[in-house]
Amino acid sequence: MLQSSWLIPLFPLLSFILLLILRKSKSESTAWIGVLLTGISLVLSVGVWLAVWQGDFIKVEGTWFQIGERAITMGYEVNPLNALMLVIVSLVSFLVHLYSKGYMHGDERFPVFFAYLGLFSFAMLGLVLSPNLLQLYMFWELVGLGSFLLIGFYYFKPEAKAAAKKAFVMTRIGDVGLFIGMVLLFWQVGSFEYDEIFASVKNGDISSGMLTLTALCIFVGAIGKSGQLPLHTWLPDAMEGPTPVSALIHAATMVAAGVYLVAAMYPLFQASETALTVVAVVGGVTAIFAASIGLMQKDIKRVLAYSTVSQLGYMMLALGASGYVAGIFHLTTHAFFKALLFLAAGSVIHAVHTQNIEEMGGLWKKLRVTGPLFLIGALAISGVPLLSGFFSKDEILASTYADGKYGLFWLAVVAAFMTAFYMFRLFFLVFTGKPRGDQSGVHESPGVMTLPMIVLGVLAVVAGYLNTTWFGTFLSDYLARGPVELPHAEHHGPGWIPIVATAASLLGIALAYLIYRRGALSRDWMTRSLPGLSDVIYNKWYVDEGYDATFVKGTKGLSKLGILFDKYVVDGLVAAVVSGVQGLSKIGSRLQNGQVQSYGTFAIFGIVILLLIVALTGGYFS
Amino acid sequence: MSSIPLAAYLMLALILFCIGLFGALTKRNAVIVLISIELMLNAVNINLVAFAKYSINPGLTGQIFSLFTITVAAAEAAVGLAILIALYRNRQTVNVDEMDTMKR
Amino acid sequence: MTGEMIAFFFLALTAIAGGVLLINLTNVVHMVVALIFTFIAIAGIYVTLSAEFVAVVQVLIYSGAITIIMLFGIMLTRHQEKEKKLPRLKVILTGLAIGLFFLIMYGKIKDLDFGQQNAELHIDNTKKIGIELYSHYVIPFELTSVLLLVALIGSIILAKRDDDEKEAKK
Amino acid sequence: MNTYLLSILIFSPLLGVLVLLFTPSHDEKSIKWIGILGTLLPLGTALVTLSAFQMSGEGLQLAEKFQWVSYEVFQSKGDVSYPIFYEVGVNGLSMVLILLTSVVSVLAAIASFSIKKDWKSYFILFFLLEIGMLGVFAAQNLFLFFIFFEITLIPMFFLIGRWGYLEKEKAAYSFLIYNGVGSAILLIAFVTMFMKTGTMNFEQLAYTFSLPQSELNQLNITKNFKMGMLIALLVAFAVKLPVAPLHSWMVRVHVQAPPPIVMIHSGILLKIGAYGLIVFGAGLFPDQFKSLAFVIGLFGVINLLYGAFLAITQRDVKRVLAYSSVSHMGIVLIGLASVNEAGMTGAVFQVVSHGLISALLFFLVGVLYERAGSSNLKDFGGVAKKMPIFAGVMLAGGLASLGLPGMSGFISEFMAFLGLFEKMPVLAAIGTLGLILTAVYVLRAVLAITFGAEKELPNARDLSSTERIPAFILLAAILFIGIYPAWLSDMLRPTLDVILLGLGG
Repeated sequence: MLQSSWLIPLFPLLSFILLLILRKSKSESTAWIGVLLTGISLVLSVGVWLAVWQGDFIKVEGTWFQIGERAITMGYEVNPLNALMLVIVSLVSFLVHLYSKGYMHGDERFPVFFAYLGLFSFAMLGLVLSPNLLQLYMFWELVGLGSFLLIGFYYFKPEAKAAAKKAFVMTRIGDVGLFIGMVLLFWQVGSFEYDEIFASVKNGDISSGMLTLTALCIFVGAIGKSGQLPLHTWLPDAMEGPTPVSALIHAATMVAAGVYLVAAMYPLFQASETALTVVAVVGGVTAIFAASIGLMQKDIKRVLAYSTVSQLGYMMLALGASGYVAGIFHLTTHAFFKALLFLAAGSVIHAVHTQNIEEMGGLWKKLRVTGPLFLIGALAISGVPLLSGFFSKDEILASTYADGKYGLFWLAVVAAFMTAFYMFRLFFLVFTGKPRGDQSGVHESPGVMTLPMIVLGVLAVVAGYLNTTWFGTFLSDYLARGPVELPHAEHHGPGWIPIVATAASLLGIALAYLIYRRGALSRDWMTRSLPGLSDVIYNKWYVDEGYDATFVKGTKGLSKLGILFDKYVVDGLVAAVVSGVQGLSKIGSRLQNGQVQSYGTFAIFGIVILLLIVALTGGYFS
Repeated sequence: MSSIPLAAYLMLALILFCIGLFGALTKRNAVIVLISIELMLNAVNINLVAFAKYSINPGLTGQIFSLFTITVAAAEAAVGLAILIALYRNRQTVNVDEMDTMKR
Repeated sequence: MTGEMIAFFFLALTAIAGGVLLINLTNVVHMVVALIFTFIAIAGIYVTLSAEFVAVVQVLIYSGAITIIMLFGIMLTRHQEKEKKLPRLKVILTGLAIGLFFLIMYGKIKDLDFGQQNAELHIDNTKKIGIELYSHYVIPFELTSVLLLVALIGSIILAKRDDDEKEAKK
Repeated sequence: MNTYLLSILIFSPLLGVLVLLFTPSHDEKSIKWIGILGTLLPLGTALVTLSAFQMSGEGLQLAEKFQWVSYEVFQSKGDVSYPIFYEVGVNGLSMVLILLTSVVSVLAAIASFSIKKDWKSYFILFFLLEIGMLGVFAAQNLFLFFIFFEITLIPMFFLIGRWGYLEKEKAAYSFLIYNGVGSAILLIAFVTMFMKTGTMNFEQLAYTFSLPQSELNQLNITKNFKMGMLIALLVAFAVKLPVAPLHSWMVRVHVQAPPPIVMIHSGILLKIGAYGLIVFGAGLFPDQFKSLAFVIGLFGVINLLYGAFLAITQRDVKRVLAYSSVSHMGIVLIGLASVNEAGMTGAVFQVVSHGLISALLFFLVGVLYERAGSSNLKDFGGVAKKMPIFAGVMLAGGLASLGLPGMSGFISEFMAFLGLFEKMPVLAAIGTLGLILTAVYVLRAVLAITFGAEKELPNARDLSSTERIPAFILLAAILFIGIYPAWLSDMLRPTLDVILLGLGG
């Protein structure tokens, strides 16, 4: 089973190639090619996962090319961490393929969409299977390409074009960080292999300053991909893509790649206390920052997008606070419930053809399947007990507390409260109350769309039992078999932590209920009481505007300056030389007055000068 | 044996050459310019003849060469004058500084 | 001071005086006449250099033929009697260059002496030249005749009025 | 057969010239076909050469050597004769570049279908240009190198000046003048080296210059002399490459020359600069090259960033690509400056990769210009709707240009930076800013054309089947090198090893 794990990414690649060839086909059954091929990948992934669960690992590598004596290798590796990722990715990918069959119905470029999905799945699976940093980096960029293509799928929309460009460039900034970190590590270790890097970290071959530097550089890559502060702005904009794409890429898989990267390189981070602290702080701040923006957004997908950013912040916080298992655990559960939420949101959008929550309302009765599933997702993400989110979030809080990062702990609690609030604000506004828009012709989505949602709904409920103090810590036992040495045995904070977390989320739900269902509190009480703050939050803390004013304008300004420099200094110098030569030649041509006597005079001058030289130097013969 | 040193002849030739050159470059009348050139040729001839007498390998070569030079000078004078007359017929002038067709 | 020396100085002075007059006279005809003195003086110089034949040729060609041609040339072309002077600056510059040239050459030749003389040059000078011309130098000599012929025809054609021109004038 | 293989290869385009001379000049169709067939001949010969070439073989292969010119010099010791040979040969590096030349030439000839006038003289000049390019890479002595180097200039001048766009004459003159100055410096350097050493052969020169200083003193070669020679060579090739302050001619040429010629120019001619830097700079004066490495690296980073910054706000897609060439040539310099295996390999990879990528992109721009009569970004939008294949290839080319893994651009960027990070990490870190900027300007230009609201194009046809051939071949080559770089790196390694041995790295 494990030997054939290299096949897993190839099936989606095949799907990409086949569908690209069939791109002109009008038949929507082309989707089945994609579904089938990712289905095979899923089956294989599950098989691999089961094998790993039994304790088999594999690492196969071959030389890709050589630089001098150093061989750059390519291959594949299966360990507990990436086997888990394989399953998550191929599962979500498979479900999204299925869902898209319904969602993309009637689109002109139907096969192309599935081709892009295939490309993305290929890249993501390849990323997960990579045994070394370089290969990871390559797939890392290809994943970005897939994301770029899918965000820009509606290429004729200027917003989609801008969003695709922004996503690519912003993640590229992070990628460059990863690139620098990777190359620096290479010159320290002499290899891109994880094993060798970890070995030299362990042996203390790398100075601590260099360790911190490389870890931080690599973390910059994770920041870019996972939409952490300050490179988060592309992720909400990425919602311009079709909704299944948002579920696949911008909720469950690609954005989690940053978390995966930090987890995969965990020994490096562990070796540097500073790096871990930075990870934790960035994660914690992002969690609350994005959650605060989520409170005020009006676009259903944007709310979910900020929620994703916030949840990814949680994962980073966990990893930074030595909660390795907690981070991975949350990654897993989040993949399920966030994908579910996005697919449900897609189903809503599919039904009402708008993304503005102000124009929805009262959809509970019309969307009999979507509604409850959305509720499950919302409950799960809010951390209501017994659903998956509760367990993973609890573990994150516990590990943060145990790591002594109390400030971040309370930030996380507040973020949990906010999460619950905005999720239920969304729920109540969309599904309850009176319809606020035109809802004629609203109907439930077809079976190909609801089926994946149901699967995810089930998983969103049960995934939490992978790792609980009550039934057993399967996940942490499983991950402990991997190459990464788990930090100090899973800490279980004081017993009051779950209670605080539950209280925070219930409080959030209650507040949302009071405001948006009951109307007990005026909806705009916050806007009225704190106009300045709410304005800032509504405008996403003006981060985009800030970037625009500084980096974008700055770059453009520099560019304009460069053009002026090019025009006036570089070309000016050339022009100066040219006019100098022209002036000289003008003088020369004035001497050509056509009079033989003048020419003779010049000739005499020339002879005299030559003779002078000969007379003074003694000439050739003397 | 002559008592006059070689340098004396060479000096005379040099002076005449310089006078001829000056005349050729500064006179405006084309005829005078031609004649100045003849003077320069004459100065050269003096050199040739002088070297025929005062030299390491004495012989008649210098004198014979001066004869050739004189012949060529005569031919040159004839052709030069012919050109001059043709030019005069076209331009009604023999002033050298008005002859600047080379410029165009 | 030998008589030879006296003769040389006299001839040299005449030649230079002729040249200086050429530069300084204003009348064109006078200039040419001044130059006749120079040419004849140069012929004398040739004699002191034991080149009797060349001296005779010099008198014949220069003092005779060329000067006469030049005089004809002057008379055939209308010109201002008074030679107009060129811009002073140009004259000075040219003079300066030539002066410099003179000085350099002077420095180089003033002490030149090979210490040998050809004492037998004057014996049968004309005969020896004749023998040489018809033996060793026969090809250049014949070429000279071609050159003269070409020059003759060339000058005639150049100086001849074009027939078309004549008709046009009529 | 193999004895004269290289000479046959170099002069094989002459056959095309010969046939063209007997073709009536109004017969457009057969001239164009002869043009394509005529470039196929060198390609075929190049492939034969490749098969005769031993991949792992060290040193020169398929060498030919005949005495050509000889002259004696009068010296006090007696007459010394200086023979000049006709000598050609290939090593891994030149083999790669010869292949690149022959492939790009064929594709440019196919792209020349869009040429509108004077096909006959166009293709004759085109063939002469190809002879020059092939010869430059095969030449094994300075004299021959210089002659072929000059042969490329003259046809290029006419090709730009006669078949270009609006300001073609100006572009042609600035091309000629800049390159003329470069050649003059080159000539002076070559002659000086010849004077001092009495040989023009690359290997002998390298051997002579590597002698210990005590022996060099007898030849009157000092350290300063070597440094001076190196700087002269660097300046000469910097004009060709071009390096930042000397780039304006290249931008002008890229904007004004006809697209097939720009394919050749940016695909191959610019690479002569890089080739020269490697063979003459690093190959002949390794110690001095090493001491100048920082300056070269600095110029590389300046080139990279300067080109990128200027490309960001250009309005004409051709100018964007021109500045992107400036920027990408910076990566070549960065690779060279790192003076290690990774960097050197990266530089050569970048040479090949940029050759393919820029050929592809300029080809597409040519197609676009033919359709719309404009290359201003403002005039385009949503081209993907009417021309999906075009848009796809364009996007792929753009992504290759910004260094997407799986395409050749990534390998070269990666290796060049890998090299530089070992020697000058800070400079390299500043240089990585260029990677971000590259993404910005490439996406801006490509997306402005293909994405967005559709704008009216008078003549929007997708790529025709003749146009698809070059586009797909180039794309396939880009992907091939990107996925299987070992093919290229194995071929290059023996050659680069020799150079690196001299550099002591």
